[in-house]
Amino acid sequence: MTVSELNKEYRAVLVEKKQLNEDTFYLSFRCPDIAQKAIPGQFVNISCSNFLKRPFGVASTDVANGLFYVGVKTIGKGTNSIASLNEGDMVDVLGPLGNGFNFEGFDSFILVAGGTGVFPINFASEYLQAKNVKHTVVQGFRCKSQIVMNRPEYVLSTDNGDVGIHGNCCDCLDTLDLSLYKNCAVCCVGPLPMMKAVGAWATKNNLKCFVSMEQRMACGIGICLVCVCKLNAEAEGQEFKHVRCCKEGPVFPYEEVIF
Amino acid sequence: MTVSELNKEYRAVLVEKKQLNEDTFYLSFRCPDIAQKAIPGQFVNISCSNFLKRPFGVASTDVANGLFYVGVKTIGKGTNSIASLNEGDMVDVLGPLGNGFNFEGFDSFILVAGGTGVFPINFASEYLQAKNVKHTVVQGFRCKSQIVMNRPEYVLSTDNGDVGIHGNCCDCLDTLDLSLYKNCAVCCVGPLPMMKAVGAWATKNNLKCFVSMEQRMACGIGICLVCVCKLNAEAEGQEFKHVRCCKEGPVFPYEEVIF
Amino acid sequence: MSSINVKVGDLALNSPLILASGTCNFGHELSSYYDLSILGGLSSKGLTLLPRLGNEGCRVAETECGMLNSVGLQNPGVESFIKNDLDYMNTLGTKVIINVAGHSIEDYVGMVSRLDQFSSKIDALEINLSCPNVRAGCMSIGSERDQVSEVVSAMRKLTKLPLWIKLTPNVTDIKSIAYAAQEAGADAIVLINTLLGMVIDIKTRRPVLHNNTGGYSGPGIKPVAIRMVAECASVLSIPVIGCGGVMTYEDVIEFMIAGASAVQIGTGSLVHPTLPVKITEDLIDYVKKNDIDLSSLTGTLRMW
Amino acid sequence: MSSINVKVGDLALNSPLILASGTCNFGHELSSYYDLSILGGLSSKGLTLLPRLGNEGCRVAETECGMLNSVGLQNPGVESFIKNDLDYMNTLGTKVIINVAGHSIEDYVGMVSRLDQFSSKIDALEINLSCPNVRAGCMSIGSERDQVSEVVSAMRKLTKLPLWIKLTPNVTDIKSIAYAAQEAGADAIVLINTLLGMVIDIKTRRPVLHNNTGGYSGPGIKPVAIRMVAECASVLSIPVIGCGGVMTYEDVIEFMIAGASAVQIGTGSLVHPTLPVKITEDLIDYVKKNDIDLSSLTGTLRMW
Ligand SMILES: Cc1cc2nc3c(=O)[nH]c(=O)nc-3n(C[C@H](O)[C@H](O)[C@H](O)COP(=O)(O)OP(=O)(O)OC[C@H]3O[C@@H](n4cnc5c(N)ncnc54)[C@H](O)[C@@H]3O)c2cc1C
Ligand SMILES: Cc1cc2nc3c(=O)[nH]c(=O)nc-3n(C[C@H](O)[C@H](O)[C@H](O)COP(=O)(O)OP(=O)(O)OC[C@H]3O[C@@H](n4cnc5c(N)ncnc54)[C@H](O)[C@@H]3O)c2cc1C
Ligand SMILES: Cc1cc2nc3c(=O)[nH]c(=O)nc-3n(C[C@H](O)[C@H](O)[C@H](O)COP(=O)(O)O)c2cc1C
Ligand SMILES: Cc1cc2nc3c(=O)[nH]c(=O)nc-3n(C[C@H](O)[C@H](O)[C@H](O)COP(=O)(O)O)c2cc1C
Ligand code: FES
Ligand code: FES
Repeated sequence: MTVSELNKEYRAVLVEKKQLNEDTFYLSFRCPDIAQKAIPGQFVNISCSNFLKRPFGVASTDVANGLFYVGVKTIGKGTNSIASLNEGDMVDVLGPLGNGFNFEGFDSFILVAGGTGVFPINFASEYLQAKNVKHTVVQGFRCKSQIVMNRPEYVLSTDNGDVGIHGNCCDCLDTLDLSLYKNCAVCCVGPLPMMKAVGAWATKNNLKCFVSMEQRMACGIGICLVCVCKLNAEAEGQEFKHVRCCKEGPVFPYEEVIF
Repeated sequence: MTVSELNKEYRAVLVEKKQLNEDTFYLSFRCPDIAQKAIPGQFVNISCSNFLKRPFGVASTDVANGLFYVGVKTIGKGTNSIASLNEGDMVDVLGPLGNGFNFEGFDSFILVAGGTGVFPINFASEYLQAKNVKHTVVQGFRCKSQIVMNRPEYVLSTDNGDVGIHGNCCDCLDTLDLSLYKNCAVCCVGPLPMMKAVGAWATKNNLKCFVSMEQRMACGIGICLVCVCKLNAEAEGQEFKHVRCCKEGPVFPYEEVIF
Repeated sequence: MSSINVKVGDLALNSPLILASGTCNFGHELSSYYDLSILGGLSSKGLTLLPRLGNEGCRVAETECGMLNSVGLQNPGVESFIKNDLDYMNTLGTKVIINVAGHSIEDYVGMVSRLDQFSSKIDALEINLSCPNVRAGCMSIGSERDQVSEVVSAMRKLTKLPLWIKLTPNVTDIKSIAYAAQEAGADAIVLINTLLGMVIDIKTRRPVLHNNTGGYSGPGIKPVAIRMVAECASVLSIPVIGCGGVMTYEDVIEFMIAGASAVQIGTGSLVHPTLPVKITEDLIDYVKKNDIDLSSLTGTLRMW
Repeated sequence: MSSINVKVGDLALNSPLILASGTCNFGHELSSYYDLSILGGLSSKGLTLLPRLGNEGCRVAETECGMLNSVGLQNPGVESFIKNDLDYMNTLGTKVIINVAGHSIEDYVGMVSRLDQFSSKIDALEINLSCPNVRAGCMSIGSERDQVSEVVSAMRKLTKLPLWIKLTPNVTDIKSIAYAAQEAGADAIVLINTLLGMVIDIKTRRPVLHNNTGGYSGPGIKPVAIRMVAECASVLSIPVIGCGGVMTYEDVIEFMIAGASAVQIGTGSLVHPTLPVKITEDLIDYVKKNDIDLSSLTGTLRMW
């Protein structure tokens, strides 16, 4: 491995910050390496006011300007400190980390997003768009005020029926004419119950489904083993195995995950 | 005690910062209470990047504008973080703390300063000036580049003879015509060896001498007992006693201090 | 509903927050910062039979997440305290807790029998079996289950005052020591005193503290304190009082959930003298928002 | 002059800095960040005779000054390690240290006799008598002087490889345990493993870690680690290896002055994977500026 191929911890500047709704922000950082290398489903680990870095899915990249984007929902100290950075402030970043979505071998995709999952799904959609791969984005929100990263062509549901389909993602999915999706896979990023439901829906419809898991992390690069997901390991003669979310994941085939 | 008489921990803004020499800065903070109450020899305890606050002698006050001044020599993490504050930044401050110089009962003063002692001595001089009390300031420095807070009327020595008298403070003191100082006391703030020498000089000349001690502190307000100075306690039938530098000090009569 | 009153055994406190021994002296200084009657109590600087000058030289070392001290129990001695400070403490409108230290079982016994004569002016005796900064007694007694038993039994015979036993965390098995104290007649266990630590000045190659080692306090010790409170609360029938690294109201609540009936704040007061005021306000907000009595939190920890 | 080479007994390291067990896996991941041959050595994730899945549920809790982990010795087992990782570790150009864990003396004996068969590929065995995250063995063995004696003696008979005994700080008297290990034939003592701690989520009122307690590491434990290294170095004739909270080159130097011949970095690598590169550069600068061999610092602490 030559020195230039080595992974690095980058120091990246916050280029732009936008507030998307009450508690969600959209930030771009300058880091040409990450912008160039990241694929959808991968994440970055960003320093904050606290001791450990915080993981965020890559939401978009701007290779020409060397930028990557993340969406940050403020839930605690770390995310709040990142959301209150000013343009021009510096952070330490590791990335791109983990295995993203493996789009190989499929001809069309149904991308399903909930919660902060809209960010990696946005990146997936942009990526497939650029390659002209057929795909549809399905978003599920609690209510209108929560909607972020939406586009007119997306299929939308809200729990309270404010906008879009009244119901959850699966109600949306049921409205799709699956005969139009050839050799299709489902990619879902959202809260656990949503991923479980979407996985079940996909299985019922004989579609391969990938889900992106979240675990508390420390290193983000596979050296501490604190972030494991429980995967089915019958093939290996065991009931289950513990696999690093940050390294082998965060994206796993739905059927392997023990929820 | 009414609420308004209670001591407070203040949040004070850095109003102005000036660099005096390579490693010494002069900062003014807005805090009307401290500006009003402080007397020479008292100190303030200022928050920094580290866990504990850092003590600094009050160097001057501007009561009209509610400002107090401190001079900060950068020697470690805490002083460096304070010196790199920007105008407009906020700090937590306790003060004024400790007992300052007791000028009562004397008619003239010789004020002797070395190191960062020039700051409290500056305040003492301004204070006596305002009251029209006769006093002379003697400053000792290592060399020319170290000189700060100097005024033309001061008696100056440098170790290497760059400027002023070639020698130390005591060499300066020896040049004074003591018959001109009636009922005179010496106030000295500087490195331990200087205070020891000046105290000995004063004793030899039958002058009362006050020195200002430095100890590592935690609370600065007398509740933790980590900052004690060793004082002579023969009067109380003991060899010595431990007295809080932050509360009973930092100014002590020279003859009581066991160096 | 929504009060912050708590009880430690039969002793009712109007707040769980107690100023920890050695970080508030006898209250004189802090009473010029706020009205101490908002507190649950104030624990005096550790007292000994005879006056002590404490350790010489540097007594404090800062760390990233706290500090080490090696004051070495400087105090005016119990007689001077009785003469000069006990009445003052009784004017503060908060519970008067006397922290008692010694070099030997005889010292503790002597202290307790003397202080018992002023039992109307004292709400609890906090027996410091844990100071790491003196050569004999204290921590060395507190590290041995049998010695803890012996000293607590001896004191129990001499007083009806609540005996709070303050233990050192520098032991292999805190549970068995706390249990021994309970069985010997303790009314409450205070956990924890400081962790024994050292900081070295790499320029001089000497320990920063002239006592070489010192007691580590502040936020850096909280995870150990919480663990010990939870461990002990699960085996004891007497109350536990938490201590170690409290800087926020959330810390107080964490200790209470772990099993503490009341919570002490030490180093927090050194960093911000009025921090207890802020924490008290925040606790009042918390119980109002959640419409609970704070005391109902004690021991609500559900282990996995 | 001005080299950063050190020796741990007969083993020469080109730097005092060793990656601590459990914070570098077997080197695969970090080798994509920097050339690991700049290190003094790399200590493998703790290995057991049989593969272990580790603990379920949340395994990490952050604190202000570090973190708690309860991984529970997840590892592929010694056979898989020998097949898949040992040779790889030997390609890294740094000393290969194998961290050995177990539930019983038999486990340790079994591990050592198996690993001894690969002694040409191993520079030292680090015997983990200190993991706080498994129910039996490890820390419970490491807390008892007699058990430490017994297990070290038993292992000593089976191998000529350097036996580094890694001890737990959660004990009353670390000196006597370290001394027992030395007398039983240890070649070096590694101090410290993690402090046992707990963090509670006050919203759910449950421990953050599903194992309830976990091992506290990072800057917050350094004062305790330095104290234990200094204490043990003063009574041992074998080398001590320091560990606990290293984040800067000054920390490395502080450990060496306290008595460490080499120093491990754990949590520091988790926070900044290339921190060991920075520390190494800074150490090189330091020895150049001061014109000393780093190894000359070991044990230069002058107590008061
Ligand atoms: C692979 C991955 C991708 C993610 N992508 C995004 C994203 O694109 N946008 C976004 O807003 N959030 C994302 N998250 C969640 C985000 O990392 C957490 O919200 C954040 O770590 C919370 O930090 P805090 O200090 O604000 O919260 P606190 O609750 O104060 O944090 C306490 C501790 O819990 C951990 N933690 C809390 N919630 C989570 C969580 N959901 N996942 C992992 N650790 C958690 C924190 O890291 C910290 O150690 C992602 C998480 C993972 C694992
Ligand atoms: C009453 C008093 C008045 C002072 N007045 C001034 C002043 O006007 N101007 C000025 O520049 N400095 C003054 N000092 C010294 C100043 O407080 C220290 O230089 C400062 O605390 C060093 O902090 P640091 O983090 O930069 O140094 P570090 O060496 O990194 O500090 C490490 C620790 O040592 C303590 N420490 C180091 N040096 C001293 C010292 N000389 N006195 C007390 N504690 C120390 C620090 O507080 C800290 O806990 C005064 C000290 C005292 C006690
Ligand atoms: C400067 C200082 C002095 C102390 N003196 C005593 C004492 O005299 N008696 C005692 O029982 N504990 C003493 N302690 C320990 C504290 O009461 C408390 O148990 C410990 O500091 C942990 O709490 P904290 O992290 O909130 O400070 C002292 C602590 C400090 C920092
Ligand atoms: C995630 C994690 C896993 C660990 N696993 C092991 C282990 O398998 N064997 C071991 O001896 N120590 C283990 N440790 C302890 C470290 O090797 C080290 O002793 C401890 O973390 C203190 O050093 P630090 O503060 O530099 O991290 C682990 C520590 C962490 C943080
Ligand atoms: S976070 Fe360290 S291995 Fe995944
Ligand atoms: S610094 Fe606390 S008593 Fe002086």
